[in-house]
Amino acid sequence: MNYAFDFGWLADYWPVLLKGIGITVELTLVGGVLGIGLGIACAWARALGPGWLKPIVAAYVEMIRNTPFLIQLFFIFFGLPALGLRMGELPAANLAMVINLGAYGCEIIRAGIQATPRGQFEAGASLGMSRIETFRHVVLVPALQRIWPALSSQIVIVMLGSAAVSQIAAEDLTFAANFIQSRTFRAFETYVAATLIYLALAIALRQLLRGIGWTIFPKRAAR
Amino acid sequence: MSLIEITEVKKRFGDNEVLKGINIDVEPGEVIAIIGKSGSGKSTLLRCINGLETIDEGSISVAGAQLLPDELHLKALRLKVGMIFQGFNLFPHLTAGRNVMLSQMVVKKTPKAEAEVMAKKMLERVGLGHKFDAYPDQLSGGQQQRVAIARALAMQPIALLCDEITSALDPELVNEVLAVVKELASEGMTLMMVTHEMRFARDVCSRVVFMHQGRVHEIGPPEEVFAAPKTPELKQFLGVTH
Amino acid sequence: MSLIEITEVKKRFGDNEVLKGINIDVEPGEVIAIIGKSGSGKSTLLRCINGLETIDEGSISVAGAQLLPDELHLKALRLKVGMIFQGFNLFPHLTAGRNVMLSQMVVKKTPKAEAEVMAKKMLERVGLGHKFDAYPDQLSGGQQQRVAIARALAMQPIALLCDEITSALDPELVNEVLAVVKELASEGMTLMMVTHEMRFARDVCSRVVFMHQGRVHEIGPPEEVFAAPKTPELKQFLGVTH
Amino acid sequence: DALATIEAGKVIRIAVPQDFPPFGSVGADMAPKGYDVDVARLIADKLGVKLELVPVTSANRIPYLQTSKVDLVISSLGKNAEREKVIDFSTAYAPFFNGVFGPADAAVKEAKDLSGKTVGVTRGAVEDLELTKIAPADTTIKRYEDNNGTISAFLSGQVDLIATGNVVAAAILARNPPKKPEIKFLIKNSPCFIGLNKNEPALLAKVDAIIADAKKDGALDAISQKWLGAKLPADL
Amino acid sequence: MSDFTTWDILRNLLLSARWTVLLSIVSFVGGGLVGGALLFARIGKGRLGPAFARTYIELFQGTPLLMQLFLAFFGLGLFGIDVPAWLAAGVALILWTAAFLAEIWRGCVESIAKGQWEASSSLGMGYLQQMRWVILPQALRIAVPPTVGFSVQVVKGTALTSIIGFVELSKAGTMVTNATFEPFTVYGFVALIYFCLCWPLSKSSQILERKLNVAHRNH
Ligand SMILES: Nc1ncnc2c1ncn2[C@@H]1O[C@H](COP(=O)(O)OP(=O)(O)OP(=O)(O)O)[C@@H](O)[C@H]1O
Ligand SMILES: Nc1ncnc2c1ncn2[C@@H]1O[C@H](COP(=O)(O)OP(=O)(O)OP(=O)(O)O)[C@@H](O)[C@H]1O
Ligand SMILES: [Mg+2]
Ligand SMILES: [Mg+2]
Repeated sequence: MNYAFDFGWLADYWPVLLKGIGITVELTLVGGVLGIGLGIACAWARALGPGWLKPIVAAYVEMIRNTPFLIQLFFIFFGLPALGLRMGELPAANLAMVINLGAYGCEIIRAGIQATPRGQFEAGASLGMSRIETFRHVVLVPALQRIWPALSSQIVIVMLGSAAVSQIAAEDLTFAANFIQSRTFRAFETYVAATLIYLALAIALRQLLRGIGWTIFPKRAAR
Repeated sequence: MSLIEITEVKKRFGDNEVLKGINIDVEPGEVIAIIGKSGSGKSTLLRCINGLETIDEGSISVAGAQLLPDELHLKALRLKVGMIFQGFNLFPHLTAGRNVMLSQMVVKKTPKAEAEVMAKKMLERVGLGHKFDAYPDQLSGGQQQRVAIARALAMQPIALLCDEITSALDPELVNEVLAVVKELASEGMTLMMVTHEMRFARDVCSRVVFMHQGRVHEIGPPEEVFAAPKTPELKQFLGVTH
Repeated sequence: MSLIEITEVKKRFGDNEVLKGINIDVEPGEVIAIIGKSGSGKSTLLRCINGLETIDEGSISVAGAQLLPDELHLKALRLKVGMIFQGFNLFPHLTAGRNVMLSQMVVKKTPKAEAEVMAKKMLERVGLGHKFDAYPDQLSGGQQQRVAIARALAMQPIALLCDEITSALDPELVNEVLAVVKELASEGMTLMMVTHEMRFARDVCSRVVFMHQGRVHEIGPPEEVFAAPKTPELKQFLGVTH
Repeated sequence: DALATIEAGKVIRIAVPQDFPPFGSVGADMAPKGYDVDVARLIADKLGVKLELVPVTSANRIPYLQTSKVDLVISSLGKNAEREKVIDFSTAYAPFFNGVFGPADAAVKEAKDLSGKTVGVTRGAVEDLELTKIAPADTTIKRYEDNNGTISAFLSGQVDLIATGNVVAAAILARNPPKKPEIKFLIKNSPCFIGLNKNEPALLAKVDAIIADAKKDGALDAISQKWLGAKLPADL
Repeated sequence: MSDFTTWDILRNLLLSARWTVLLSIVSFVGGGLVGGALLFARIGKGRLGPAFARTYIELFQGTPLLMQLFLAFFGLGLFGIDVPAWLAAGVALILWTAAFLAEIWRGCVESIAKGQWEASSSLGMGYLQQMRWVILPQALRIAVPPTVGFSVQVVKGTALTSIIGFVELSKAGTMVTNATFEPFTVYGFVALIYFCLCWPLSKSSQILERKLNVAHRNH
């Protein structure tokens, strides 16, 4: 190998990198929280909701899951202004991530809901709870617990996928890497650094999600 | 006026007529045992009374109010009639205490403190005051079923429906649950229970209903039904399981 | 020489000593019933004999050969001792016939035709010759359990271990399975079975083992154990379930 | 020695852009065309070897060079001190007529008027380097992946102004959009250079010689006229 | 400026979609094979196999595929190993796919009831025999829907190979947009083609799932 690795650029560019990490983390947290929220709402609609809502949610889910994230992002950022709805790159990136995770989360959570024993619905009903109340108080938490590992993986995937937002000038970690390498031409060093940071973020995120699972679900597993 | 009036109730699943015209009147304080072969429609009948299934013909009324299949009427009905299942159906993510508190708080909007007092009281009543903070999977089957009873009682129903509530239990645990039921009966609670425990039915119940192929085949006080079964079907049934 | 010799067997799960020194010798052709409260270690004992759990102390030998926890010895052991479970554990992706054939072909390398003949014979023996091509989920619980028995028999074991094989069955189906076991017993098969069916234990078994807190608390012929229990624990146990 | 290898192998591999018109983009047959592509042809012709075009993006053009998957990068590279530490640059081969463009009602006449404005630019391009140098500190610069991103951002109103080549601005005008970009001011004429690996003096000298010849004999001027619609500036 | 007609756009996109399809098939087939091996390492006995597989999976699931491709192609080039782009793309996609498939399949194997393991060992079967005859046939059936479902991710993942020079559907979309400056037409088509490739896969995964649920109703 006749290439000399040089991480000297770090001295000048670490604020860019740090900002990139910050934005990637922020996008992931906002996207994660709101995306799960949307996913729960859609999962409810698809599994238990009124008949007219089901095909609408189904269409949304299919559309998002079967097209690339980047293109969804383009339509939100460049396309929506044509309809008079303009937002900055960060809100657009956030929105795209929420919509994306919402669709994947919907399918995952729905599986959790559908694995709920019928007896749980009946017990809720026979205690006088309405369908919504039963869902909210009886079905939801065990359903989430059931699919929490799958949902966690999906959130990590979405975090890694958030790299695409650099294309609409949102200054996330990938943007930072591209920016730095466009100035310094030190592509290897920046990409290696970015890869390691992504790996660390992914591991930390998984740990965080595991911790959340530990705190919000009862320790002794629900079957 | 009877507390529960079941009149000419019919129920079909597709082509399969599971209830073929049921008539039973239950007086306040009565304890009714429902016996019969698997598939004879026992569970379906109880589920109809609780509104978990809608009936196709006939009528059911509880405490004078007709059972109608809309959310509002159903909720009113379910506040009057509690139901306990074979599979306990405790909420696995909540402690025993929370299981008992939940529906009070959600359905009746009881304040938390009050619901907690009630939950304590009900758990004590089924002998599980000390298990308030245990999760269902830390409890034995018998204990779980008793929590389920406490949960139903906390809604202060005027009648309880029990569907084979001891069938999923190991023999050792059956008695602890039946003891609780017996006590409820002696306190005047109106009960309708599907059961395989013939001895219990004989000792505790005021009347026994023998269901066969979707009909009430025999009905009467336990001494009569058990000691002098009239129909060959009942004779055979008692012979098999006893 | 006894067929199964269990000597001072101890088994711990973490801190929990589940078996605290078990001694039982089983003669060829004996039918042993193991009774006892939930958690007393009955299943664990059977699982140890079959090598599904490794023991911490003591020794188990079957037909003179010591049980050692390596693949080769385990396999040899399991060819001699069959085991049947509460949950049937049939292979859901195979027909009843294939369930019975599989282990012969895979483990003993029996040619397919031969295995098929054996499977037919064994299914016939449990009264299910006509269900050769049915999948497990097309069979009732009792039928599934009988297939499981046929599957174990097809390996021509010299002893069978049965762990509560009727507990998951509806009351009506218990008898069909017990009838099969009874026949096996009368044909001279050595059996060790955990059971809650006291009447069956009394009628069929040569000896009854009462386990309590990881120990053999009483052991003897059923007339003695049931009619004249010596310890208060056994008295209480029998009183409860009987 | 890269030059020897090229002459021995009778083939030169040159990285050219494919998403950066007018320097490099594709035609309806998906074949690359543009200023940089023509320069690549010119160099291959002069060397008398076969040309192998390797389409690249701004993210991977330097790695291609560094891993010797290409011999030259002709991708409208701008020069700065940091970049010079990593690769070598030839003499300038192309002018870059770029400026800041915006709608008629935007009151911007020089760099300091950009204060408080949002300007879109294509990340890593020459104009990105220059604009970053001259814009006031409170200018928000949004850097998009490619020209299309920059243009879309302008047309959809995501940025007030854009810094880009005049040919790109012309391309926008050709589409007759509701928002017409007008030239506000020219960014200092910042030329483009050919990139090559360090320690290749023979190749560097050869490339420089070819460019000097092409400037003299008008070949480069012709390319400039064709793609930029302007004469090659005398000071290049 | 643009000499593209709408038909030119669509035609070029469709032509480039061939790469998308080819890359998808390669990564899926190869990823399946490697993933299978990885699955065995992951659930196997011993210490080394599972530890290796866990690290592998963590690594490939925890870093962006884009970076994996970049490093596979240029990183090796840096060490003087000249891998052709198709090989780097194939290998990176296969390794990435394998990490996910192994994890999906592990879930399926572990969802097989413990009783199946016990019943088969009490019949004298060894580990491999149990896997071959009892566990895998059952796991395979439940694995089909999530596996087909994941193939959608693979199809979309191939877009990232543009970093090492592949002109597949997404890249062609970007190139054409930068020649025509008509992002809505072009990306509209791109989205549509992706949808046409992916939706049948999603749909069949759902149908398979429903079928399996019906088949397993009685358990
Ligand atoms: N949801 C349903 N859909 C279709 N058929 C049903 C449904 N529920 C019950 N049935 C049928 O109705 C009949 C009566 O069932 P039911 O559960 O009331 O019997 P049961 O007397 O409670 O039997 P068991 O003692 O086994 O609980 C059976 O033939 C059953 O198959
Ligand atoms: N794999 C295990 N890990 C930890 N503890 C176990 C395990 N298996 C059994 N135990 C514990 O060992 C004790 C005896 O269990 P075992 O299943 O042998 O009882 P049993 O007599 O068969 O009871 P039952 O009648 O309920 O089947 C119990 O306290 C149980 O919790
Ligand atoms: Mg029933
Ligand atoms: Mg047991």
